[in-house]
Amino acid sequence: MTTLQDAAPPPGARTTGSRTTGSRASAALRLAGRRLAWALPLVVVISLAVFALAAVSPTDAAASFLGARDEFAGAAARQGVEGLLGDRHWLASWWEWVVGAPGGDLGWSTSVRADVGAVVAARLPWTLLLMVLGLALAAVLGVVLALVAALRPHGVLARVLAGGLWALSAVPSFLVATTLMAVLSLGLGWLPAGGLTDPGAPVTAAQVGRHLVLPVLAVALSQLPWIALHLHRATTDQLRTTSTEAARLRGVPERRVLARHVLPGAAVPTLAIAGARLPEVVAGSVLVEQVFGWPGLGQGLVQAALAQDFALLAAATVLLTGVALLGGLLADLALVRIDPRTDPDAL
Amino acid sequence: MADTTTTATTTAGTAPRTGRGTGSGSGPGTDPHAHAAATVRVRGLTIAHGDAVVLDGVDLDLVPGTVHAVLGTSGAGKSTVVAALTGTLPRGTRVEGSAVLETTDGTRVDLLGAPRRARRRGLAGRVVGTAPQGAGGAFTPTMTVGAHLREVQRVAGRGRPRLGAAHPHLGAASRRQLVELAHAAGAEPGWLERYPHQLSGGQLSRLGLVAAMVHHPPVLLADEPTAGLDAEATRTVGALLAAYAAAGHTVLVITHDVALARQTAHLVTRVARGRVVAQGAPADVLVDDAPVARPARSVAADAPALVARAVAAVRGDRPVLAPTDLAVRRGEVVGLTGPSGVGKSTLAALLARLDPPDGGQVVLAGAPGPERAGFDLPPAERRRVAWVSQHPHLAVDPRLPLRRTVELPARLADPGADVTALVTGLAGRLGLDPALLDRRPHEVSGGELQRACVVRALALAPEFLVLDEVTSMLDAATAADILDVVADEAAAGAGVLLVSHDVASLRAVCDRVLKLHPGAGGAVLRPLPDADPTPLRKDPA
Amino acid sequence: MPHRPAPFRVTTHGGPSAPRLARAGAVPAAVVLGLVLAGCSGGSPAPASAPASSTLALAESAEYTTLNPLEQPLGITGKMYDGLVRVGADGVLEPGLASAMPTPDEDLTTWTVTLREDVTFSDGTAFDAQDVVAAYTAVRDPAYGSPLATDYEMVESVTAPDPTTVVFELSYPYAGLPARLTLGVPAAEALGASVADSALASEPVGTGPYEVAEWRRGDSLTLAARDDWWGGTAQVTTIHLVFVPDETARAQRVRSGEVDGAQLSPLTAASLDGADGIEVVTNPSADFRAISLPSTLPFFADARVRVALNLATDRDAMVEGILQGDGVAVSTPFTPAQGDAWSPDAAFEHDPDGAAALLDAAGWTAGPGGVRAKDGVPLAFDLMYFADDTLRRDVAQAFASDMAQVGVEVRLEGVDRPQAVAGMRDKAFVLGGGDMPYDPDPQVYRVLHSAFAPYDEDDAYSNPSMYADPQVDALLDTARREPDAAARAATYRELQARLIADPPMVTVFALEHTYVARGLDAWDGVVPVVEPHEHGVAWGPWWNVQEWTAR
Amino acid sequence: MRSDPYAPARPAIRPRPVGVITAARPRALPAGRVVAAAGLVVLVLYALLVPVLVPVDLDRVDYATGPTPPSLAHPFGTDLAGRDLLVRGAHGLRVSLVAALAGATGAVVLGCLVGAACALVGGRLDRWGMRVVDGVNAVPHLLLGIVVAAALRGSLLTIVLVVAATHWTQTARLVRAELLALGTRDFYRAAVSLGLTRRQVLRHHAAPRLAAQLAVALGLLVPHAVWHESTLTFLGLGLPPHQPSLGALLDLGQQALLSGAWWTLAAPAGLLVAVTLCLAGCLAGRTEDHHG
Repeated sequence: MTTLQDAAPPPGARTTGSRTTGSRASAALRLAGRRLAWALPLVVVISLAVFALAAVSPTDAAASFLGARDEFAGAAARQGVEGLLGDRHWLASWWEWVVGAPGGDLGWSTSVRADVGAVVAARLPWTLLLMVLGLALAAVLGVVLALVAALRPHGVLARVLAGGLWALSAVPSFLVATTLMAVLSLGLGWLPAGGLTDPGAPVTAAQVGRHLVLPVLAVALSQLPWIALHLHRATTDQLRTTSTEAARLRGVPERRVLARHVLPGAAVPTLAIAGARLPEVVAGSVLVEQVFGWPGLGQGLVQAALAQDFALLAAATVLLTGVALLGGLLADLALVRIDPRTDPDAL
Repeated sequence: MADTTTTATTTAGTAPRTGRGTGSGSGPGTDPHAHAAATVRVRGLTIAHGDAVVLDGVDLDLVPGTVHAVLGTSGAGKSTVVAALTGTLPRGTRVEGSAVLETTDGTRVDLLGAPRRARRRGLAGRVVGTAPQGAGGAFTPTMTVGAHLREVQRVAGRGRPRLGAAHPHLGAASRRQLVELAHAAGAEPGWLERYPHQLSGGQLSRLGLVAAMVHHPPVLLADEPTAGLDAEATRTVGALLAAYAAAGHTVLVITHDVALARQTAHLVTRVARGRVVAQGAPADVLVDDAPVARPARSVAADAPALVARAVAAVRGDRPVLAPTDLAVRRGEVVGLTGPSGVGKSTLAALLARLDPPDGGQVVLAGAPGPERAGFDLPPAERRRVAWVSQHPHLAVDPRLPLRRTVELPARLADPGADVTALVTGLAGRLGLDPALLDRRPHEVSGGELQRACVVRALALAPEFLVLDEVTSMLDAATAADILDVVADEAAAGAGVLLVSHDVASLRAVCDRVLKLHPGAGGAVLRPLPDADPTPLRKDPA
Repeated sequence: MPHRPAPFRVTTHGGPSAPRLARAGAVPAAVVLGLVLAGCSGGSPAPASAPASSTLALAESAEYTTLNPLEQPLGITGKMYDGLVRVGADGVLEPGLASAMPTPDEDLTTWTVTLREDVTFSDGTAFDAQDVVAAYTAVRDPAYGSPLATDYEMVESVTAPDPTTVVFELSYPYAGLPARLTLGVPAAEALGASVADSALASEPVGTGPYEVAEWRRGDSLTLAARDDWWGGTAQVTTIHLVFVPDETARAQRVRSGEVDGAQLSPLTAASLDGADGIEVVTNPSADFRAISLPSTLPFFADARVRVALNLATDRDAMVEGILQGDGVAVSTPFTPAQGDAWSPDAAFEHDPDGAAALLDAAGWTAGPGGVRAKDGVPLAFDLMYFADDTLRRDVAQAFASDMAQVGVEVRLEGVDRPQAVAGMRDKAFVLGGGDMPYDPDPQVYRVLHSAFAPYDEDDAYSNPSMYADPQVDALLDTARREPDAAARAATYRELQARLIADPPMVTVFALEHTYVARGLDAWDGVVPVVEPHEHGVAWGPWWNVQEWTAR
Repeated sequence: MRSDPYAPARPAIRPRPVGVITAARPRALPAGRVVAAAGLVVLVLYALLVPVLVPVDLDRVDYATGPTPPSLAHPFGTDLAGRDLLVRGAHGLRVSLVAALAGATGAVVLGCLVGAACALVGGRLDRWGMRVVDGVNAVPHLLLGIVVAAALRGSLLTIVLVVAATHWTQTARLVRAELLALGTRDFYRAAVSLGLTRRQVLRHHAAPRLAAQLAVALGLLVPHAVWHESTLTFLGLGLPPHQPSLGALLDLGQQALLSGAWWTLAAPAGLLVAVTLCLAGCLAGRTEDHHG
């Protein structure tokens, strides 16, 4: 082999910035830290916005406190309730809420007559469960559809996929949910129409599982279009790149080419978009919860809005935004993990 | 069909170049690292896609121990040869002819007919190694270079290579093997652990070849291995290919780079519009490609000049350009070269007064008032110096048809003039079909777009021309046309600064050539001596 | 089967403690595991068992805001609390915690109530007069924040001479007190300083037949029968109340057998009638809808115009169209639920031609574009309705259609509560009523009496037409003070005749609350009742579920 | 968050696409675009002409007839209150389109102002402006919509305000990127040497390019705004029920679903999906051309 060695010129050409994996992990941590540091003031501003809107809103707290009884409450009773609710300036009540929030005291909900903390603690896990499963199902379906359509570009599925999914993306998620309920539970009666469990049944995995199918399917279908279309376009592009061709020419079997060379590359643009799409997932799940009566924080938020219960509304908005931000961070961290070219400091 | 007698090509034994070095290329079996060698005989290769005939009756002979270079301008069908041999032709192409691969231990395979799956398991990577086009293209950005190589080893490790080649390399531990290969290619083992985006074009090109050589396949196909590389990196890749051939393998190189062909090839085939126009030893095939020397111009010493006095440039806190003096007199063509990224474009932009210098000033005779740059200069003053950039498709508004882009500046400068006639004349001079002007930028080729940009610049009858790497993305023919026009303009009295990394073409057209050398305090400008001290070494031994 | 996680329950009032968060979070995690095992088994849930199963599942339209009886009277709290007086079959009042009906002195200013002794609260503590005094003191104290404060403004004092008797001192003679003693009595200790921080909101402590077993926020509330209830242990031992805000989903879950009953709008109920074992149950109520005619508007000062509008309204078409026949056309705030105090012949016939003639006579002749006008003022007004109440929207749209036929322009406006209160001064409004139907006085006094005529921002819904008629005032006050029931009824019938002559508003109909139920034939004791304005699954056929006996 | 404000958008930057029907839409075939444009014209004419040609008193209810399936007399059938869904559909579509158009225009105008301010003033305003843009993008738009609708209940203005307040960020990014590019792209440096003045560059190149992109952004915002209107009204926070809008019709349709009147849901749902598809079909294809 001597002939090859001395032919080579002295190595040492200039290399672009090299990053050991260690410093990349610390950069990712810095990214998470930056996001958290940025999320806190954002959350405070949002809660300020909710309280300010409450102040601007023409509603008076007594009417929403009395709710259905408002029409039959006499003058003395209404004045009593107004006295009870107090008339602190909205900025003071907002400040008290912000100071109390980290300690877990999220204020008192007028529409539920209980601590907002208790309500949120009971409802948030169900929302997270719905969103995580919905997104996971959408991702799995998205990958399968994208791969099959990309591998057989002239097949029936590819044509159907593009048109069908694009049409599905034009249907708002509450319509998807309603149609699913109409067909699968009203029409065919296979699945319960909603709720956490069958009435009276204890909260067991089987019960909740059966009631989870339709809402998860609704969330998945409302998120499937953008995932599948982005993945399909990225996979098609990735299949055409020279690096995939080179891998095949090096004798790497097709399955490995797809798994190691095509999919990670295809995932990069999709993950880059994912961070911006997650707020849509949260919004979608709020609607699905309302249609299926799923006792999540989304349904709580809508009821708080209808009852103009601004303490619960502020807490729900802040928490759901937090979930969206956390989702965005996770998507970006996954992006940093998969794509070495993405510089965490630039995100 | 299997015509065993060799035609004009010579067998491995006689080395077309003297001093090929002993011990290499001698008959199979006797060399210390001898292993199965393979010849590929391509006869009557004809490929048509739809109604366009891409290749018509191409005959090639790839002989172990030799480098066979297929040369031709872009679009002449060169890359289709590799696609045919590796079975990666696009769907719906008609292929005729044969490409018989025959190895010393008796295996005969027709590469054109081999079914895709059999090809994948048997040939690809083990018998026929391919380094596809594009410097960085061979590597998936999300994996380290080492991961690619280890993947190939793991995949191939399962079955002994069918050819039973006992090769010193394959014996050693796989980890050791990669380090050895890297050294052979002049690549540091450290590079293997990096991601493709962290390596330069030259490094990636070499590692791409290494990736194709992991199993020392007897046949290596390299498609445009040096596209977009600077002279030094091209020389390195050329040396690697020559050494690989010398080790008893068969190498086919597809390139448009005449220098590479002259440096490495034992046999050259020139292809134009899908047909073989010349085939034989490099000396007689490449004779007419030497850059034609243009008549030297005599330039009056006191001609009006565009002068940069001690101009310097700083980006962020890093000095890019040390204080530099550069003067371009009217009627003179000054060449400027240097390694990529040293600051050639920065100096060119300063001279063209696009950006204000961080030190010193740029003076043009007859320019009123203090030195200014960019939009601050009055339009009439700016039109005296034309600037054309390297990437034509970035320099035009993608939405407008070419005619409007080219004529707009001239119309704004002098609403009265008959701009259309002027532009049509200039287009003719640059070999640009006026009908193309009605198309949009993405509907024409890069070469045609660059010609349009030059027309747009010349339409303002500038006194000076600053051309920043205008020919690097073009093929030889287009580049030659543009350089002819540059020479004519200089003869007509315009001063030209021509920036390029292709020293050969610079020497052919410039009166004097300067080179920017990287330095601690920023790049330093020094004249380039006539004879370049580092001749192109072809002979590896 | 995966392990059954600890029952999931929102307990005490304290701030959220970390463990609960963890436990609450643990349940979904267990669920995810279970999902893998359970998968989605097909087949609709088990059909309701024919024999009398001791559990009942009902779909409620909204989650309860509070279980405090002083805030939520006559609703679901009726299952956990007892009042001194109880509503019996057909809405006839009967003794509850009182051993006998309350007895007034001869000038109706002092009422004495004797209490039962065998009563205990759900937390085991004893029930006595002190609890009654504490309850009626708190409800009257505006600082406590109960919406019922003004219903007891005639009560001067409540005292307990001994543990088993309570004496109510009134500031003026009042015959209708028993109807106001249906207030649920919680344990005195649990009352708290106000409704805001009273534990009763989610932890009821009452003497009623049921107690709260489990409340899953946003999903369901489960009631369990008390074995030590003074009225005997209920045979229906468990009631599951599922919160299903969406009416279509409610109907679907009844049809699929998931729940045994629900309250539905007349149209949806009709669509389920007869489907496998489902029957529609309607209960009469004094819950009337009327359109106020504010006298501040020029044309409503003239009684003939108000009579004309009443004549032009097609009440029967509304009952058939909007209520699918489940309702009674009425022309005054009095309804059949008031028994013999209701006079059937005090009613307006639908006579659009008569109405047109009357309007012409009153000078409101048809102007340009078909809208009547008089010396330049068009007979056109705005009609407000609560935007989120589909029934009132339908009434408003039907009324506007009827008015358009006689040349009266009605502009509709969907409003929320503050907009309604603000607009009450000069806009018509679709009024609801019948909050306390068991005595004619609370049913009509605040709607008709001129004391409530002037616009009061805090009490805009009382007498929204700002109607003042001395003769009506006199009849209302004499009826309040009349001890003899028959004489009282006669006075109210004479009042209704007066209301026909000079109608304060256009009363259109009284609702019958419609429910769908399954498996009622397996029980004895299912009887109709007169319902208040509020209608949930606490009423309907299940109002006396604690007294059902298996057939 | 971006270290180098002038760096062109790299994959790491998260542009906030408006609704999924933007770039992800497979390239619209010219034929597809013609069909979409035709569909849009038909829908707009339907929404504008029908309410004028068929002057029916919206409040006229006719419970006697009640819900009847689609027939010649009533091509879309009638709803629970016996009202013709063809006419109510037109009114609904018109109200929704007006609300959406106003909201989208508001969003684009606000976006332009902020984008231009950030790009031209630069420095701290640019950084803080981008902070606000990322902030508004982080909050799910529907949540912002619900909060605003909860406070300022049930009027057309609320819907327009909600759409404008939540959707201006995408336009702001667009305008800012375009104006910032003035300094960096070879295209503009060539213009310098060709003797064009700043105003000429703006007039001939920057403005037409920006106008085309803003038109596309506006077009894509309208279907998104129609969604918001119908979602908020569906939740009971949007337009008052007696005023027909797509959201109200969908809400009514869902209620009638059980009693078998499927067409009361199908009519508005069909209209909503059709208008979304047509608008996206016309414009989505155009977004790629402008990345050239």
